[in-house]
Amino acid sequence: MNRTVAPFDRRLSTVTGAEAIGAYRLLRCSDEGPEPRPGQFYMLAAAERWGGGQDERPYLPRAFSYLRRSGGELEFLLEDVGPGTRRLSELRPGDGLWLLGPLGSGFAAPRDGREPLLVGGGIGIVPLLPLHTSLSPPAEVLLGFRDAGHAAAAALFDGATVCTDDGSEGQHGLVTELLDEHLDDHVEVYACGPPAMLEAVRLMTGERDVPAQLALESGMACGFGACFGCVVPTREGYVRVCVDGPVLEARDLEAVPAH
Amino acid sequence: MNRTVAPFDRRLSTVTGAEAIGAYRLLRCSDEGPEPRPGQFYMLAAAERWGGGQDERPYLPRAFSYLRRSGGELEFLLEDVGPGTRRLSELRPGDGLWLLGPLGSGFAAPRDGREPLLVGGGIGIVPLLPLHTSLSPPAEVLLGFRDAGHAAAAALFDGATVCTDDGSEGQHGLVTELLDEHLDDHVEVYACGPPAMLEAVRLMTGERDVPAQLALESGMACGFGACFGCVVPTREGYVRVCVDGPVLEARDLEAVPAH
Amino acid sequence: MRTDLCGIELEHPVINASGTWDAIAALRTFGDEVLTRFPFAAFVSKTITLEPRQGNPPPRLWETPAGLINSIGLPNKGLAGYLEHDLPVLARLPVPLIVNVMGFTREEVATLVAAVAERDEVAGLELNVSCPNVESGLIMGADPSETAALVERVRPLTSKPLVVKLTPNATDPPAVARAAQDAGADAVSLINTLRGMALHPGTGEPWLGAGTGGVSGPAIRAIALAQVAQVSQSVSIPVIGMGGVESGADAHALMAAGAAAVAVGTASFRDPRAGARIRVELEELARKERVSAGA
Amino acid sequence: MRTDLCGIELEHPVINASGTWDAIAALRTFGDEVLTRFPFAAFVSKTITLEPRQGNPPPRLWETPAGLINSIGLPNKGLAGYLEHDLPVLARLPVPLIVNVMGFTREEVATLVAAVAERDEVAGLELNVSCPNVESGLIMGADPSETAALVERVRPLTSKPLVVKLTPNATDPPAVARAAQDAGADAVSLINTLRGMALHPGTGEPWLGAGTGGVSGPAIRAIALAQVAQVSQSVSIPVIGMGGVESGADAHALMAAGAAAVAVGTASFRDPRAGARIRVELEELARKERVSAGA
Ligand SMILES: Cc1cc2nc3c(=O)[nH]c(=O)nc-3n(C[C@H](O)[C@H](O)[C@H](O)COP(=O)(O)OP(=O)(O)OC[C@H]3O[C@@H](n4cnc5c(N)ncnc54)[C@H](O)[C@@H]3O)c2cc1C
Ligand SMILES: Cc1cc2nc3c(=O)[nH]c(=O)nc-3n(C[C@H](O)[C@H](O)[C@H](O)COP(=O)(O)OP(=O)(O)OC[C@H]3O[C@@H](n4cnc5c(N)ncnc54)[C@H](O)[C@@H]3O)c2cc1C
Ligand SMILES: Cc1cc2nc3c(=O)[nH]c(=O)nc-3n(C[C@H](O)[C@H](O)[C@H](O)COP(=O)(O)O)c2cc1C
Ligand SMILES: Cc1cc2nc3c(=O)[nH]c(=O)nc-3n(C[C@H](O)[C@H](O)[C@H](O)COP(=O)(O)O)c2cc1C
Ligand code: FES
Ligand code: FES
Repeated sequence: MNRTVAPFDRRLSTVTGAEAIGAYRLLRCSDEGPEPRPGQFYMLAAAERWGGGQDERPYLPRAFSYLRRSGGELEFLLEDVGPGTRRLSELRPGDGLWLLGPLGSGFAAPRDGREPLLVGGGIGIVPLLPLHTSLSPPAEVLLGFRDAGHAAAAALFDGATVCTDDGSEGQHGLVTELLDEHLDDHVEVYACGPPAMLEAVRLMTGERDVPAQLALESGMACGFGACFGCVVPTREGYVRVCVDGPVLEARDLEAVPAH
Repeated sequence: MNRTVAPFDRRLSTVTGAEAIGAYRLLRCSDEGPEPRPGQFYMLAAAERWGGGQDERPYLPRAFSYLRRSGGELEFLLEDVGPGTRRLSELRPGDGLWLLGPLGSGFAAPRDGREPLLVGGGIGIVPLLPLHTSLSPPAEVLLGFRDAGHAAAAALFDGATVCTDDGSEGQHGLVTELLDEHLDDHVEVYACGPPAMLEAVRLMTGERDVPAQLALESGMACGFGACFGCVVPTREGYVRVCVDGPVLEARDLEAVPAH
Repeated sequence: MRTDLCGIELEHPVINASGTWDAIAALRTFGDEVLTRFPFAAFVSKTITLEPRQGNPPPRLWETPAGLINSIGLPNKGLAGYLEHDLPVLARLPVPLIVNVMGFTREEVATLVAAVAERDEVAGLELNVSCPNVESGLIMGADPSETAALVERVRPLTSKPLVVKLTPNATDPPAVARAAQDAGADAVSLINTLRGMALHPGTGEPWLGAGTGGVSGPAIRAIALAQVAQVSQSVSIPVIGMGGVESGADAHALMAAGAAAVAVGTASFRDPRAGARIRVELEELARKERVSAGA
Repeated sequence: MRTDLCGIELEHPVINASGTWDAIAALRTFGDEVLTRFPFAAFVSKTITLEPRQGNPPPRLWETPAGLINSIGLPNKGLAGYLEHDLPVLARLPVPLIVNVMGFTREEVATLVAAVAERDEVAGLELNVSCPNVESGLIMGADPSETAALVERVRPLTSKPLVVKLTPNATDPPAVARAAQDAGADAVSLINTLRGMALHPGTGEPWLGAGTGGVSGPAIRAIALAQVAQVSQSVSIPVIGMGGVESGADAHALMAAGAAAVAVGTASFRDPRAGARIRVELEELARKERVSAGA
């Protein structure tokens, strides 16, 4: 099982650290909860003034993969894309943070002695970090970013190969181009990133018949299977990303939806 | 006219100071607007995160009499009674504050050479301060508070007679009891405070046929006459507190409504 | 973005929602800048009735999450008072005047329409058949045949544009809109407020003096958009969209859903010139759209 | 606060709103604590239909100011799948089970009611005549005679409590409630979601896969309270109130307006145990009320 069962309570945690990592924001908080599995996520909401932002939102909590977990602390990495991530990015040490999780089902071990190949795009690198640190020997890691500002987060990974869309850091190009170079029949791909990247990974690995585990995103309301809002199409019909994923087998998916 | 015409724009001001005065909070902000008249008020809203408080409110701006005005700065005194006043109480120097005003119609000069007698209860002392400083010779000021914590704000006034409900500061009793001692045929009463106090002032001054100007509160949505929400009953029908008041003649009122 | 609203020439498509902006009180509060920097492309006056009304007892307001309930109860000077006192002042506004009227019987509405329409200062009329605070408002505007009968009665009285303001508290607003159109209305406007209620936190008694009121503001925006889209698909006359509009994006969405013009209500309570800001934002969005369409 | 809900014994009056809490997914996520610390006094299952349904294409969610629009589209395993796979698991819950059913014809509803009601695990049934995502839902629940005909058809099939869930997208919910009561319903529940819509900020196309959806959450609370109050005054059978309940105070208000029990929907998305918190807050308010009444 790639799932740690979550405490049946939303719990109030305290922010213990907040800092910029390039264009992203690292958020650290206290947590007494159980050890999560790589690929699992949490629903977060600021304890104070969750709401009243742009367009009177956020109202619902937001989903975030955990980045690191150690010594009673959890870390998240945030990209400010709207009112929820903005509010979370403003949190300071001492502020309260509602936490539900760990949720969903994380990455599975590679099958048949395959070598894990980690492919991350942008903020999608987050769930790959705990996976990366759990693997020994270390896996190959390919990371793509928009530009050098975002690529600063690649420093979280030991020995990752980095590329940027604008060439301002690492190689110039898309991470799927890197993947194309590294894809062979002995690997199992673990990928997370924007929908277009994941869709490309799905198609590339499908063509080469290489297994791939994709950590998906989806608009969520609850994170624990209650609303049926977060579905993606699979060959067996719609499944809920929050309980059946977020990590899903590429070969089961019909497509990676654009949002 | 007891009305300064307001700039036809909600303007973004900057908080320049915020401090506790006993149980109340003093908020200072920059203002390029025109000089208000004592008794006028402003609609305030925090520029950031106005909303998302208790019960997802506040949504609308809130009305506040100005306390002092000098050197391009405005001061307000707040009592934290709900989500709006709480949010405003949290503002810190540098934060943005939306400001509309000065609004409404303030206090009129005493008629027939009468001596002004100022009577304030609780947070209702606020509009009396600019009136007080505008009067020369200084007027008699009677202020009532719940307790010593609230009575700390009496220090804003020179030479006020103070009483508290619990006797922890000044005389023990209600400010209307002080008024009863001071009420004679030569005065004109200027009062602001909770509805029950103002209703008592209205009845006492009515009985003795002493003119009284009451600065009323009322639940407001707009503050500039747009919504017709803030009415109080007068002998001529309902009038809007925000444009026909907040200062109204006691003798015109049917009653001071409880909310 | 010049807009022709069933014959009324507007400089842009953003107007006020009836009952949410009092130009006369604004003149007292803000002075003559109200005339030189008027925030709307037309002025829709608050509902008037045949007889003067005091309106509902206070409290009349309750703030809800992202919204407001009001039980104002249509206070107004009555037809005669309006024509004598308000109309001459409103005639000074730099924009076309649309007068909103409501009657408790068809004959009352007819009297109002006839008397108002004959005044040169008046560019158009809006029929309030949807006010949830007054019994008959609900009934007329919730029922297609009632609406049809009303519009048929008043249509012959004037050639000026007649706008029918629909209630959202109805099973089938598109059917009411079609009935209004078929009976000769020149436009429909929606949505009016949704019936709502709040209790006094202490006593558990209704907070509002009138017991219930109408909900407005961002809280109802998604509901407004759905109804505006549905009605726009059902009629060919112009639709004036409103309900929770706070930004150019909100206005833009209503127009994408089919509205020819957009009215700003509760947002003005936060900012008397919200209409002007929304207009600027809307025109900027429209400009960007033209650019990206390569036009 | 033990509550007798038309024969169903509840330990307290707070239950879940259909479609907003999946006990089976919760068991996977939170483990067996779901059974020992179940947050509701009854479990209302998500609407089931005769045939399995995939539900609507994503996206299915849009966040609004203080609320949510969903266009889930009633995905479910169908009657047979529900009885075979879900019912045995739900039977493990420590609270009475109320099964919510919807059919596209009266006969479908009859089949569902007959098959579900005969199972011992089932304490009561809720008829969804109000889902705004599926055409027929709107029609049945918006019209008193449609509702009456439906309830008359299924009433003889079971002696178990039958709850009719009303739609708020109707001109006259109290009339529909009375029709349900007169046809033999044991309770009514309201409100379901209000029809709503959102556009993609970039493209201006409808955001939701299904075009429109239903609005829930605090944004609709005031509307829910008004309808619950109105319906409670119109019927003598118990009313289950819901719509935007987030706190004990909200639940208390619905009960002051006449509801016998209260359902929590969208609030559970913010906190899976919101129901338990609301119950505690509600009982504290009730206790205070008894104290201040000198009881
Ligand atoms: C399993 C999982 C793990 C994730 N991990 C991370 C992570 O580690 N780090 C991270 O930064 N992010 C992560 N995300 C993404 C994160 O949850 C979103 O960025 C966040 O929810 C955005 O919220 P917001 O309020 O900032 O932006 P929103 O305004 O909600 O915008 C985000 C996107 O949602 C859509 N949108 C816009 N308005 C609305 C609306 N009103 N209602 C619904 N949708 C709207 C648009 O497509 C927009 O681009 C993860 C998501 C999932 C599902
Ligand atoms: C002209 C004028 C001048 C004022 N001057 C001052 C001043 O100088 N200093 C100062 O501190 N205050 C002043 N006030 C009062 C101040 O405006 C209110 O205290 C403030 O609006 C409260 O907002 P809130 O969000 O903090 O509390 P709210 O939650 O709005 O509660 C305030 C009161 O409103 C009612 N209420 C509760 N919930 C709601 C709701 N949902 N919707 C509507 N009403 C509700 C209750 O009676 C409650 O006690 C003035 C008011 C007016 C009209
Ligand atoms: C305080 C208030 C008073 C209103 N008075 C009227 C009125 O007199 N006549 C009318 O047709 N609509 C009236 N309305 C409804 C508005 O015109 C508008 O339809 C509704 O508020 C929705 O728009 P909004 O969400 O932008 O406010 C009033 C609304 C409010 C909030
Ligand atoms: C995501 C979601 C799914 C829902 N599914 C159903 C359903 O299957 N059947 C039903 O009768 N009501 C359904 N509802 C309506 C709720 O039961 C409830 O009536 C409504 O959400 C109002 O309550 P709330 O504001 O507390 O959420 C659903 C609501 C939501 C938000
Ligand atoms: S987010 Fe609610 S079911 Fe997945
Ligand atoms: S507050 Fe709107 S009219 Fe006075």
